[in-house]
Amino acid sequence: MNAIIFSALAGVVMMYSGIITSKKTVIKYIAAIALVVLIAANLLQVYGIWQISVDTRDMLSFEKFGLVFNTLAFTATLIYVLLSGKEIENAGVNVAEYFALIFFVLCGVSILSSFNGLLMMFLGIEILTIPLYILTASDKRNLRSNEASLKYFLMGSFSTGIMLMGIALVYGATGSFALHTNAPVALSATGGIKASFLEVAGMILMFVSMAFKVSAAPFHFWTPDVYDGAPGVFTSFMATVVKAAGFIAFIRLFEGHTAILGPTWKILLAFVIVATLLIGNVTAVFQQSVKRMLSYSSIAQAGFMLFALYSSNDMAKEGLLLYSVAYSLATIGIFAVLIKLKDYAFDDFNGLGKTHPALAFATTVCLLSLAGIPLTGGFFAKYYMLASMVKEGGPLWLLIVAVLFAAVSVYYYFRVIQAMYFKEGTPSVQTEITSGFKAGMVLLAILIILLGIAPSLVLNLFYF
Amino acid sequence: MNWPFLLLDAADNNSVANYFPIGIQLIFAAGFVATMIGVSQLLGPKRKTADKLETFASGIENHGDARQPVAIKYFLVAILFVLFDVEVIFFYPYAVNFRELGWSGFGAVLMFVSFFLIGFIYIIKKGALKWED
Amino acid sequence: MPIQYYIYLCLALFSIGIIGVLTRRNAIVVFMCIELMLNAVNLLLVAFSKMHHGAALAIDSTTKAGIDGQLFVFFIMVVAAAEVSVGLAIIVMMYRNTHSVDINFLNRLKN
Amino acid sequence: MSTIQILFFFLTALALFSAIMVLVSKNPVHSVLWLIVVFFAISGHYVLLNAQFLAIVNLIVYAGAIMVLFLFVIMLMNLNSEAEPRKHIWMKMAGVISGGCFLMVLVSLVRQATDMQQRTALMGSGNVGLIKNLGKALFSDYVVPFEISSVLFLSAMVGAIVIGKK
Amino acid sequence: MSKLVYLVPLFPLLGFLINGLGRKSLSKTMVGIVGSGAILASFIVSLCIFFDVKEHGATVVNLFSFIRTESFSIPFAFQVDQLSSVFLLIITGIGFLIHLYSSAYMHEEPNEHFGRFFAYLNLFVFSMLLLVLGANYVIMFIGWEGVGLCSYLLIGFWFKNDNYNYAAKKAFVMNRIGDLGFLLAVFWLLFKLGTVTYGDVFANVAQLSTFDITAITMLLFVGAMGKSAQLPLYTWLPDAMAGPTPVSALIHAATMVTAGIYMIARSNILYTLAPATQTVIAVVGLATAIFAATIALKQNDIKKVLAYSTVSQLGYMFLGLGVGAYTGAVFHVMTHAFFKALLFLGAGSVIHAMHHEQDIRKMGGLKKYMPVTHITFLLACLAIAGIPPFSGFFSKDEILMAAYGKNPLYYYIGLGGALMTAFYMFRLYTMTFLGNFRGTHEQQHHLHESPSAMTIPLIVLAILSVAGGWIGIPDVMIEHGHQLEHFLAPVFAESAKLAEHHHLEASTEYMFMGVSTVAIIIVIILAVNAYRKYQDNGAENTGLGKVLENKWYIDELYDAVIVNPLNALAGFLKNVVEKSGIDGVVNGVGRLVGYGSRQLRLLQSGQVGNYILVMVLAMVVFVLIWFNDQTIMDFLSKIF
Repeated sequence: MNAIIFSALAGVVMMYSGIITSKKTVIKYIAAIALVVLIAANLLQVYGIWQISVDTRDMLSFEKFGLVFNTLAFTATLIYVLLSGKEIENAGVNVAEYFALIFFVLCGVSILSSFNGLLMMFLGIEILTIPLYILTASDKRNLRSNEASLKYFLMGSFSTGIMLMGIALVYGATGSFALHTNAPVALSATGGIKASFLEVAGMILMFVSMAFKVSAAPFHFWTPDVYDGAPGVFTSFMATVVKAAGFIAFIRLFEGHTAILGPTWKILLAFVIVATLLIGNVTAVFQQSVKRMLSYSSIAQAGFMLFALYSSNDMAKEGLLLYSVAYSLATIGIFAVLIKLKDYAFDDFNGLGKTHPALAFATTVCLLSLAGIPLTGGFFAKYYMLASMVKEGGPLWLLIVAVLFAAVSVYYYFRVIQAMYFKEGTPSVQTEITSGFKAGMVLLAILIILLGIAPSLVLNLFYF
Repeated sequence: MNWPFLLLDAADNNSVANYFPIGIQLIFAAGFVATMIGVSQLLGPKRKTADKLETFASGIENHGDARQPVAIKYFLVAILFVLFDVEVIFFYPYAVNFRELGWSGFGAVLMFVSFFLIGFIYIIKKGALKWED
Repeated sequence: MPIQYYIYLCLALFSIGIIGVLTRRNAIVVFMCIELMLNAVNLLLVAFSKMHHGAALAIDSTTKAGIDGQLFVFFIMVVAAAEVSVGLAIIVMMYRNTHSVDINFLNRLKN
Repeated sequence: MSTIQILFFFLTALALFSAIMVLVSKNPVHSVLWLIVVFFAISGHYVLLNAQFLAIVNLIVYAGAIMVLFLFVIMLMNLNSEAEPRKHIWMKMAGVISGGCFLMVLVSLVRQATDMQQRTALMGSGNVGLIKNLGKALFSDYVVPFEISSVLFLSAMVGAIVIGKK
Repeated sequence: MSKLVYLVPLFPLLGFLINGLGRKSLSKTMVGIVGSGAILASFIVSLCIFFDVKEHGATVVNLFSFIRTESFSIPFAFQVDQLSSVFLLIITGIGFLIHLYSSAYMHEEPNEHFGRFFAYLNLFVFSMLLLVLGANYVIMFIGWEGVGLCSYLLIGFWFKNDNYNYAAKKAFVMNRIGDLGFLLAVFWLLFKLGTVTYGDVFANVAQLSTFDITAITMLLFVGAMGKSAQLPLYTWLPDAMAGPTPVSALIHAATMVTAGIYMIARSNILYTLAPATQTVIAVVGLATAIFAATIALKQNDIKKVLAYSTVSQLGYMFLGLGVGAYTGAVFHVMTHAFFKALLFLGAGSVIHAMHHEQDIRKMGGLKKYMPVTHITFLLACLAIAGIPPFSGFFSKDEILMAAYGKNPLYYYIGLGGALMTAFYMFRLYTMTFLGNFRGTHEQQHHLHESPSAMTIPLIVLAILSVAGGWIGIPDVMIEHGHQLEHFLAPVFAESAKLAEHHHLEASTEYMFMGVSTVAIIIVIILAVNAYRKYQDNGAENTGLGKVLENKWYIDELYDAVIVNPLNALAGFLKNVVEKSGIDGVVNGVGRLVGYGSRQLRLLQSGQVGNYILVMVLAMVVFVLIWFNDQTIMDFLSKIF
């Protein structure tokens, strides 16, 4: 509860910070402080020291898993604000509002990590997405930003409609919005399905809608366009913290239902995973813009995170936490550098290795982590996902496909590394690169490597 | 439910039939308007001239389309109206249960209102409700 | 009323909404069709709520079963209002820049 | 056939017809008006189901506020019926067919759903839909989502300022 | 002592950090001292560990846990046993010499590059040590990927040239293909046994079905094929010559390419239980040995010849693994490390002296200018050719003997390869060091012996190349001769129990040794004769015309029957099979992905309507699939 309340309050504070002061840097520091307070408040609850106790009537349940995720998401946001704060300041006139919206999103994140019923899930998702529509549109004069937000909005509300239909059908079958209920059993003629038809149909619709939110194929279409069109600094946030939260909600929603859904569920999920991996990885190969490449790569990474849903056991949940952190940090790092460049093309990175070796090093570590190269966080994250699937007895061909596409992914990540180190040119750095930023990036890289050497650091939080 | 007892049912609390008088009233109102228009059409004299068919603009010659695009700043006000309109909806069930809910309900509503008030003050400070600038 | 009638009605309205989203090009109309979908869901939820309520009444005359469905509808309406205000703001912004609300022209971002 | 049944079928037909009219009207203003009719029909259904509070809210929020906003926007843009170029015919066909498929699949599913076969919705009576009862539940069991929804409004307000203000 | 094993990889890591961070501020001397010193320190610790293991036997050192949760645990543990300690010595020992050599060889590079180069080298050694020391397949994979990554960085070190760039990428892609196999094997093990720790895996192999074992070993072998450059994944290795010469030496001699051998030797028990895989390995190894040797016959780039020779020698090692001669393979890794490092460093010395000229047609007569390089190079050539009592003889002989025991055909083909090896090595030697100098006058003017930092490693390696084989003298020659085998015996004990023993008569063995030695000597004489008076007349082999003056009828015959067909074959293999076959397939896969990418991009039409249409259709399909699952399951079960 701490997280929800404090993030909402922090949002309010940020709204007014824009009225009190017009200094953008001050606003940024207020946001950073608010984030620190938020993390502290959440940690107090994680360790059971202090919490605002509210009788939620079983609508929210605060478990270790969700609370740890909150901590990780807030920390990632803090890192994001520290690294990309300059760009948020320059994103437009309403800096305070952007921060306020980010805090509202975090409020949605903390609801999604603790909901215990479909009503709270719905509200959480809406609180998460509505600010995102606005952030996507924040570059008002830019037609690409306009278009991205309109697309995002139309498709997002369409998927909300689908989700609501799913919720309604489940409600019809079970008479409750609680997460873990068993519907009256109705056998089909073939005896294949145990649950009520309506419930299963509702679950499918909810699955479709959640798949949309986490951009799993074939519901991923909004992702490249929206991530590409949105201002880079907000894409960074959307592609990381928000996406991870989507997965947390996804797994919370479905983990108790796999029994009802029966074996077909796994087949469908496997199909979705393969399609996601295929589209994400293969389409990323020939992109001309790094930003767009990263949005496809985020689809590809989503394919890996879906394995957590596939196996849906304790190990998968642990792995999902690790994956979220490793993926979020790496993506935030790359975007932090990317948005300092003039354009988003590969060539903009040319020669970065020479002119800014520290930045290039940090970016390389981030890219390696995304590619899943050992000794970076990304390796164990991927390993965890696949191992959890293996433990659950998943099919071998799925494993092969996953590893195969992981190999393909290396290609496009390495294009950036190649541009940085092996190509001549001067990187078109637009914003001034301060030594603080460099230090931050190097620290981030060290953090990622640390995650690759001792992932227990994160996972032990889970078992504290 | 039978036709003759509809009005009797209406006396019974909490049922659809409560709405029967409202329905009758609606029908009567609509019927009255329709009748009046029809009757005036039938009875009134009909003489059509070009001047008569023109839009009446208090004697001034009219020009252009009546549907001029509205200035965009009013739009913001309209949006904010919707938001506050929905807020009022929340008070409706509270008002009905005001006594029973006691202090805890009051606290809840107070919190909600304060959130809205925060929003309202924010909007004012931002100058979103200023019509001229 | 058999609940199936309601389900059919709501599915039909929902599908009409989907068809509208698929066939219309005006962003505002598309958005209206999405609102139609939400309304179909609302009606379905209320019908289910009454179904569960009716079933529970047979056992317990003071039951409040089914009230959650109606409250859910209430929240959907509330959320829809917020969503509409943001959505229309986006559409208006788009219109101010391009003087068009045709979603087929939204193709700067592709491939 | 009882009154309720008659009203049910009348409102159903009205809702479906108006919904289709929303689709086929060339002029967006007409679409809005037809949609308002749909909302009235749905409110009628709420009344039939004795969900009085929702009937009122539906009228106030949807027909009263949201649709007015829609109308306002359309007026603002001065969109005429010709302003919207028609979609490709095959694109339309594809849309109609896939929407139809969706409907067919779900309907056939509902027909097979044995647990829905004998169920009925309680018409006319039942007091859960009354303002008093809903209000009690809203301010006791549902107080958390109630408060949380205010966050949603705040973000919508901020959004309106960010996007709508020059 | 074994507890200190963590120091072995730690020193190179520290060297990497110091050189990497301080590459701008540190002087070249400092960088060299730090870089080489780190490896030297590792070498000293490795020596201690070696003796410790010899004394007290193997242990597993648990350092910490990567992951330790309730459901899952991956310890970070080091396997300290006979096999790893031998590899440690090879890696750190040879690695140190190469580092030392590099400090002189790379001296012309700008300061920053110099630091970066040493940082990469240290990282490379670190990864390799991790690979060898890891006590489970995950750590091995970490090192495995690490060496691939470092080789990418090092090969691309001179990145101004686009070709290097391409080579670096190719090396990486081919390694990735191999890694894929490795990773799948690891997951398969996890899938079947629930563990990837060596001790547990090897203890529980009995639980695996024959199919599982075969599949796992095959997949692991695919990994080895990529890393150790076997057919068809070998083309990156010759291309990797783009990197600076010490890197080539490091890749070819001490580290990277031996990773595959190590891995299979480490998993020997699995392979012993999978005879089908063993046969595949033997055949692939043999084919690679012959194939690469044939190509090497015609190469004119000094480094390319050595590169193909490495591929060929690796083929022998795999042959050894395939026929169950694990000790022999490890032995050959060791001796090969000595003489191949020597050859590369010698070549580097030549290239250094020739001002980056690598074409042997433009060399010749370097004997008198570079005496140390010449002598050491000659010794290395003798060693690789397999002349007793040089080191290569013993190791190659052991492998070939074991191959004979398995299938005499292996032996004969292998011997053919050995003859070719002798031929091309001496062709290389003769064209480089004998005859007249064929380069420009300016080059001739500047010819000089390399500095002592370069020659000292050469001398040390030369001594090792000569004497290194003496720890593995076969038992038939002297009593308790094969000390290496006795030392390694515990590692291969399980396999030895299962494997069938072929004991050759001592007399047979002597006969084979004699025959092969004589044949090799004849080939060497032929090669020296054929190329001693080589003149670069533009066209190739016309130099033979002068040889014909000697009226050696046999030369003519030899020319017509052997040299020309072999040259043609070499050209064919190089140009057709390698370029359009293997590279073609690799490029084809790339093109396929590219094509798919372009097609998939069209799906992203930018139209919201289309997007939603696909969503709706997918939804319909999902519902249909779900509610017809029985039918679909039946259908699927029919397909699979």
